[in-house]
Amino acid sequence: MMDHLLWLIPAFPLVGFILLALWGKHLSRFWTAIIGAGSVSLSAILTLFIGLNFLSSTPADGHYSQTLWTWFEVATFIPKITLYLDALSLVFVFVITFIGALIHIYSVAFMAADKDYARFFACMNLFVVSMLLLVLADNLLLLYLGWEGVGLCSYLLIGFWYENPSNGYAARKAFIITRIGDTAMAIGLFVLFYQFGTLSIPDILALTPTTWHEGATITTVTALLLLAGGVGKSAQLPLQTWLPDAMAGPSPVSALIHAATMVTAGVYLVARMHVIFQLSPIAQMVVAGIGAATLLIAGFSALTQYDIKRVLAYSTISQIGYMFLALGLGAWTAAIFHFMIHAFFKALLFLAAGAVIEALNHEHNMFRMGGLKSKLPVIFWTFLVGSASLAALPIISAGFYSKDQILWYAWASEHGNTTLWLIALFGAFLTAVYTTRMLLLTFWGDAKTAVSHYPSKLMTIPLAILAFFSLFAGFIELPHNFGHLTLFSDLLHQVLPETILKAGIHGELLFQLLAMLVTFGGIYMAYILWYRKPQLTEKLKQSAPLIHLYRFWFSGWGFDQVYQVLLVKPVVFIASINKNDVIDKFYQGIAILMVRLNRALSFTQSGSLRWYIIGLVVGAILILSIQVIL
Amino acid sequence: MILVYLIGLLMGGGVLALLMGQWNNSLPKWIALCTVSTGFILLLSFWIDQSRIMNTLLPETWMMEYRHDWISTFGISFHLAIDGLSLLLLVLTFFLGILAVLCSWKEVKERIGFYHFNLLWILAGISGVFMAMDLFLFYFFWEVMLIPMYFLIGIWGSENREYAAYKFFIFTQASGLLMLLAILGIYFIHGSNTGNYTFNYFELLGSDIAPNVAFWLMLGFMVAFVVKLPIVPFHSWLPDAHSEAPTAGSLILAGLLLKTGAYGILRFVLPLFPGAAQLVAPWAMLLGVIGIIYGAILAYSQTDLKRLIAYTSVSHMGFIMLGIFAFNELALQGVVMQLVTHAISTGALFIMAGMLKERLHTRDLRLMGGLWTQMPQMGASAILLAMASLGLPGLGNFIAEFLILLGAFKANVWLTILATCGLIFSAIYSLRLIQQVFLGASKNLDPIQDFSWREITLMASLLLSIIWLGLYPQPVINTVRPTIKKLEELFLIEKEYGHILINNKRIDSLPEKNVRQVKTELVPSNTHSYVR
Amino acid sequence: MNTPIAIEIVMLLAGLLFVLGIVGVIIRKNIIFMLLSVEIMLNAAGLAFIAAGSRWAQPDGQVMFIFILAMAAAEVSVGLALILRIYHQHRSLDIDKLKEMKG
Amino acid sequence: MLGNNFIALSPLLLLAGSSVLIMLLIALKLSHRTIQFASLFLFVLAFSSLFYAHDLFSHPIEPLLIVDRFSLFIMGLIIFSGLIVNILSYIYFEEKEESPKEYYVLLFLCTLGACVLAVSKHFISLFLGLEILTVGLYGLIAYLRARHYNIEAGIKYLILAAFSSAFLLFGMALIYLQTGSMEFLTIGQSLHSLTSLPPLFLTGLGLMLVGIGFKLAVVPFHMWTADIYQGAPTPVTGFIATVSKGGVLAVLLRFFIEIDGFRFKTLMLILISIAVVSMIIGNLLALQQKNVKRILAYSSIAHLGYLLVALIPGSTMSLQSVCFYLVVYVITILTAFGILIILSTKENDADDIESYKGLFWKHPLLACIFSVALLSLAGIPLTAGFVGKFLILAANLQAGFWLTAFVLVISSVIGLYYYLRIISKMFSGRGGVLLKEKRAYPIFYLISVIVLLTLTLFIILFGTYPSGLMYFVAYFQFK
Repeated sequence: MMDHLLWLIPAFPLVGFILLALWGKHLSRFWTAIIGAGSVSLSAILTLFIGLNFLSSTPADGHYSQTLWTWFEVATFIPKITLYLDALSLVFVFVITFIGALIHIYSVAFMAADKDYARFFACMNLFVVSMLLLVLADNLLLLYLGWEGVGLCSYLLIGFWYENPSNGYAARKAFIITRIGDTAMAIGLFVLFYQFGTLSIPDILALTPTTWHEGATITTVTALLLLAGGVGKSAQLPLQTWLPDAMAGPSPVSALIHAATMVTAGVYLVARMHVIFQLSPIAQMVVAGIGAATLLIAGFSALTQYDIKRVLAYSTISQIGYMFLALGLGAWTAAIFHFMIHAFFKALLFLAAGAVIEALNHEHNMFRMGGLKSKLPVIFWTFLVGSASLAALPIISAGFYSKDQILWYAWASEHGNTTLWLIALFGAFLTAVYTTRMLLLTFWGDAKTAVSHYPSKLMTIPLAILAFFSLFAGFIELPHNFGHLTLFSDLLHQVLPETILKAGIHGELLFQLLAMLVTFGGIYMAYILWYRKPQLTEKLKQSAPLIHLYRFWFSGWGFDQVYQVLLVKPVVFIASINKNDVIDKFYQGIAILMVRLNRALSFTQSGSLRWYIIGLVVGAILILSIQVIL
Repeated sequence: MILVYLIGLLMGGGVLALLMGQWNNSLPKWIALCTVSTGFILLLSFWIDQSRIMNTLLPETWMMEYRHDWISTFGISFHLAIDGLSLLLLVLTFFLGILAVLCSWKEVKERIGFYHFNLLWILAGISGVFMAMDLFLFYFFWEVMLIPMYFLIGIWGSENREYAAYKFFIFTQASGLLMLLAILGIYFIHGSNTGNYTFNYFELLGSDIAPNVAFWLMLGFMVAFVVKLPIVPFHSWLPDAHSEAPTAGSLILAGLLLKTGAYGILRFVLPLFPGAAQLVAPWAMLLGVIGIIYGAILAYSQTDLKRLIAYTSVSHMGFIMLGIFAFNELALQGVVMQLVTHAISTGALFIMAGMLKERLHTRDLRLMGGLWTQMPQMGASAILLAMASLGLPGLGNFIAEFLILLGAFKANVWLTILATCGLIFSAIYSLRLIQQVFLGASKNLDPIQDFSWREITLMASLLLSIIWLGLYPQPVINTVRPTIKKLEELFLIEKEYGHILINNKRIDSLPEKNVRQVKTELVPSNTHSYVR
Repeated sequence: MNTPIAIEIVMLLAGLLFVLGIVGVIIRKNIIFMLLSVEIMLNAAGLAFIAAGSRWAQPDGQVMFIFILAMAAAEVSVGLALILRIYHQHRSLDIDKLKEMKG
Repeated sequence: MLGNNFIALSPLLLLAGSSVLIMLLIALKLSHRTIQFASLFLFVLAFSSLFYAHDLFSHPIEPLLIVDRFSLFIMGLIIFSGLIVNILSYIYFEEKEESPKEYYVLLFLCTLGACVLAVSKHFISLFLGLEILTVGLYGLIAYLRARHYNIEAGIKYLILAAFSSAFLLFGMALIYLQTGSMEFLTIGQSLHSLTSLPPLFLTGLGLMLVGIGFKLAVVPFHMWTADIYQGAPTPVTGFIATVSKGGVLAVLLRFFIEIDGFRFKTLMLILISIAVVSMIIGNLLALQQKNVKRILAYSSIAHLGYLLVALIPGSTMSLQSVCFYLVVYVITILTAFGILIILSTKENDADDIESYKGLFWKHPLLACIFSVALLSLAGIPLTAGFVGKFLILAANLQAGFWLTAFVLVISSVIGLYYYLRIISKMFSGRGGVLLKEKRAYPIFYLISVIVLLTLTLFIILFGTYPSGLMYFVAYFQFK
């Protein structure tokens, strides 16, 4: 019975989008807000309803599905518009609609002064639709629709304040870089189609183990192609460079799209297609490697940023790196768990940061903030909660439970090893450092900029709700030596396989203690460097090797520059020298040749009779000589 | 008879518009609108009628036929027939025809009668091309559409119109004459083989041509079609013609004229010379891929709005070439989808360029920017169209390109991968277009009108069709399925045949026989019962 | 009867005259002399006809010669009239001055 | 027998008589208008006598002439052209300073000469016909004797024509020397047993080709064309382009078929190269020309190239295509020159391309007629020129002459440019220098326009429904 309501989840925001897109200009702000935020809220309520139903009476085959219509039918290729809800997509749908609704409500107040109010909500609604389609898609083509749709919305929203060309540049950068991944993914779809004759996800997953052998080249290639799509969307190495720039969009956008949902689409894709990855150890390794490298690189970069949103952006990249690491380790549920927790606290952090930025009259620079602890208490407390969760403050924060799980699996799972574990641990340390740094710079110390706005209730209530979840959502999944609660992984094990541990591993407690230690160490270090002895930091920054390192980290490890030189410049150069089309020159050459010939021949038409007679005689001689020769 | 009426209607309407234009300026518009709309309604009702049959029973390939002797000494007849492909393209022709009339409603201010005369005669020529089943007649219509197009560009174009008009005319005429040679070649070869001298398409289908001769004849046909499409080394007329033509001219050029090239390959090159087509397929696909990337890079570098759009056409037409020579149902269906969706999306972009020109009096991208503020409706439509052009799922172009690539992937993996990379480039130029025109700081401080009601109608019809095609393209696919199936069957057998041919071995009698059999199946079996 | 002259010699003479005429037309600038040279060519042709006629012992060659004479006369008369006009207009008979139309 | 001879020769006799009659009428000091109408009547009479003569099937008048279907067809075409030129002449000459009356005498004589060419089957008649035509043309070209261009053109034509006639005659003499006959058929018979041609004959043929080539204005004997076309009065130009070329082409065709020249490779090679070079150079020369009369001159060089190409395969279809194309060419070129005549003023012939600017917006009808004519010359479908070219290509491909067909295609693409140039001038912005309607002679203006319109309709008719003309041509085809 619930099957039939499935379509309503994306339908509400779709209707919202259509209404706002067509009549947004004529609607009052009030109604715009009602439609924009209301439609997503309705979806959220419906999702809760359906989700509860799903949890209480899980269908026998583990999923709800609803076919709306056959998209098209060519030869044997018959993709359908079918929605498919199982435990994995339920988690995602829940996060999307629930956090989406909160962010929409927040935006009602946050965007209140913006002239393009309706456009904002239209785009946001469209984003929610696309994202829902992405996670609800029954086949890869429909998933691809959602996949590209979210890309479009991301583009539209990053460049929301279009008057500034640099926003437009950031938007295009985001779209094009993710498009590179998407293209690889499209090729992956072609391979899958010719291997399985279908793009239906359940069919492919069912057929894969019987069709492909473990470690076969085709498996690896396909897995890597899909991964490339995920890497692009999720801003992982080497396609991560777009995300920091994407912060040009309004803060709710950063919260919804570039933290909570869209950027985790890659995680969803890999988790969804886990059967393929499981069959390819190489691909698994690559996933883990990418995750590890990304979390480290982004962590260092986050350490050096002064723009509060860029810190959060790098931290997002880093946290998604953890998720990829988990996926690569085969810790599927851990990855999804971290995704959910991350969605809560990162949305919270972005929204809070947005509130701060708005309060300080669009000041992004953390070094010009400070002392906001007392002035914006609600923001401060919620931000503190979010930061605690991000830094994985032991026991009390949800982030601890999700991250600790990954750290543990980095060591203990079948694919885990010391290197990965050390990287993850060091990443946790970095996270603690930059989180504390951000917190200290923003809320402690002297006030450097006056507060001009105070957040309204519509903004603080969502923050509070998110803060609640950031603290307590972790308790649904507790380590087995500490409560041993597995509500979340039990749910997901309907879809995702259990993580296989190495034989005979003990001492989880030791690792947990180590993780705690690292976290506290990080916090302390940040406390020293940016609160107790900021002059030491300055001195360190000025010292010769460190300043280069600092700049290197600050610029995101030089990826942008490398791409600029290797890819952008050559293409632009070729385009600019060939603006007038060399091939056209060839045809113009023919035309010029004709004109030259014409001139030369016109010269023979001199008007002189004697010349004509000579011509005649020459002609006669030619004819006679042809006859003689032949 | 409907087929003849359609052409007659357009030609008659054109003459009437010309005459009425002498004493009234608004009459020709209405005449043209009525004429094209009548044709559109006729065709649409026929299509809906047919689609019922399509869904119920196994559809017949040929739906309607009309034949009348013309120059009987040469075996030339006035022979029209339509199958799904023709029908679809005819519907498209009349649809875009209506839009062409509407979009020049205000743009054209002088010589209105003659303008609409030309417009309707172009449409007549194009319709003729899509219906002609006699090679001579086909060539005849092929050329008939040129002259009015030449006038349209040459008289109502912008600054550099004469150059563009010459270039357009000479390119197409040169390639067309080569095709004429090939047509005559096949005519005489068939005639001397069978003693039956005829230009009848269906009879020529069964003709036996020595492989090396077939190769050259096929090249003759290909040149004409490839220039029209256009594929990269032959594309250089297109940016000039597109950018100088008036809006309706660009619309028809991009929407219809280019499609005649693809139609020609599907209708003539593949069925007449399957073996030779098989031989050149890798090269043709390569050219297609080069076109995709080359066109995209050039599109990126343009500063003239219409030139930019024109080069995107070059890029998109590369997909068509790629798809056609993949010879499988997926790709061919994709090609047909691409024909339709490209016509709509690029046509709409050209209409938009025309609207911008009307308002800003320039096509230079460097002089635009920030127009969103004043024209959010147009900006939103532009984004949708740019997304269509870069192949965003949910819009028709995506299905077209995806099917083409999916089909081509089977035929040639590496070329398809290269072609897929074209999708990245298409994103680059499409977004640049949007950025340059609508985003950024506003450079124009004069107040500019957003869409008028006429323009909204125009755009909405195009945008809705593109969304419709993106979400439920099945009617289109069903309509052309019989035609595509037949083509594919031809090549399933031809594959062995071509293979043997490449190895220069004696052709076994068995596959050849199969080829003949399939070829004759392309001929209407009991068309007479279907003649209406 | 006179001893018949070998036909080749007559033809050679005719050919020589013909070439002479061509050369005359080419090198002369004065229109009258050009006309004269053309007459020489025509007469060369006439001579050839007579020689050919005598070879086949037919009157046709001579008939043709008479026609040629008549035609040459007509041509010269028209030609001279034109030359008069030219002199009237240009005060010169130099053919190289008549180059108003070209290109 | 004698009666039949008269019947067969009635067109020639009528034409000859007409010239005398007109001379007498002039002596009576009748007005231009009367003379115009009288000559019109006489042309019509001559034309209708063709139908009378038509009843005879292949009637030879030994040893000079033969009246068969083909010659009737060519004569018909020639007299028809003469008739059209005659009608169009009035408005051209009426406003000129010269008394136009004697013009008509010459017109009849020239037409007579061309007709004699059409029926001749003997060197003597060939020569006679050619000279009647040529000498008459001297007078016609230099008719406006006060004008520099006319005189210059006249003397150029005179010297060159006489010069080329000398070649022709010398060539004939050589052939006569070789074969002992001046009759085409007998010459052909004497070559019958030979597989290759004797050198004397070849030389003779080569020299004859120079003479014929000059008259046809094919490369390399083409250089006079533009000057004469430009210098001569426009109706005369039209006359040269149609009548004189038609007659010469007819006799060339007859001669070639009688001696069966298609057997000899050398000869064909020469013809092919002349044709190919004519097509290309003719079109190239016209490319940037600014004088419309010169453009038409160069285009006629190319068109004669096309006609030669049509002749080359020597098959039935090729002969039909020659005839078809000739008809089309004559009608088209007459239409084009008709427009020039109508637009000419007392001082200026309308030959500057700039003066056509914006013609369409002032005289849409005239511009449309001219456009159709130009498009037909360019060989664009819907016009007769296309069908003509199509037939030529078909004839060539049928016989496997791919190269010539290919060159034809390429050169007509080159040619397209200058036709389009004139057309786009006419359709471009308003402006234009002269070109005013001839209000002074409304009746003749009207008649001329109607005639041109009729011709245009024929162009379109033959372009869309060529079957009729094809049957006609096949019926009157040689042998």
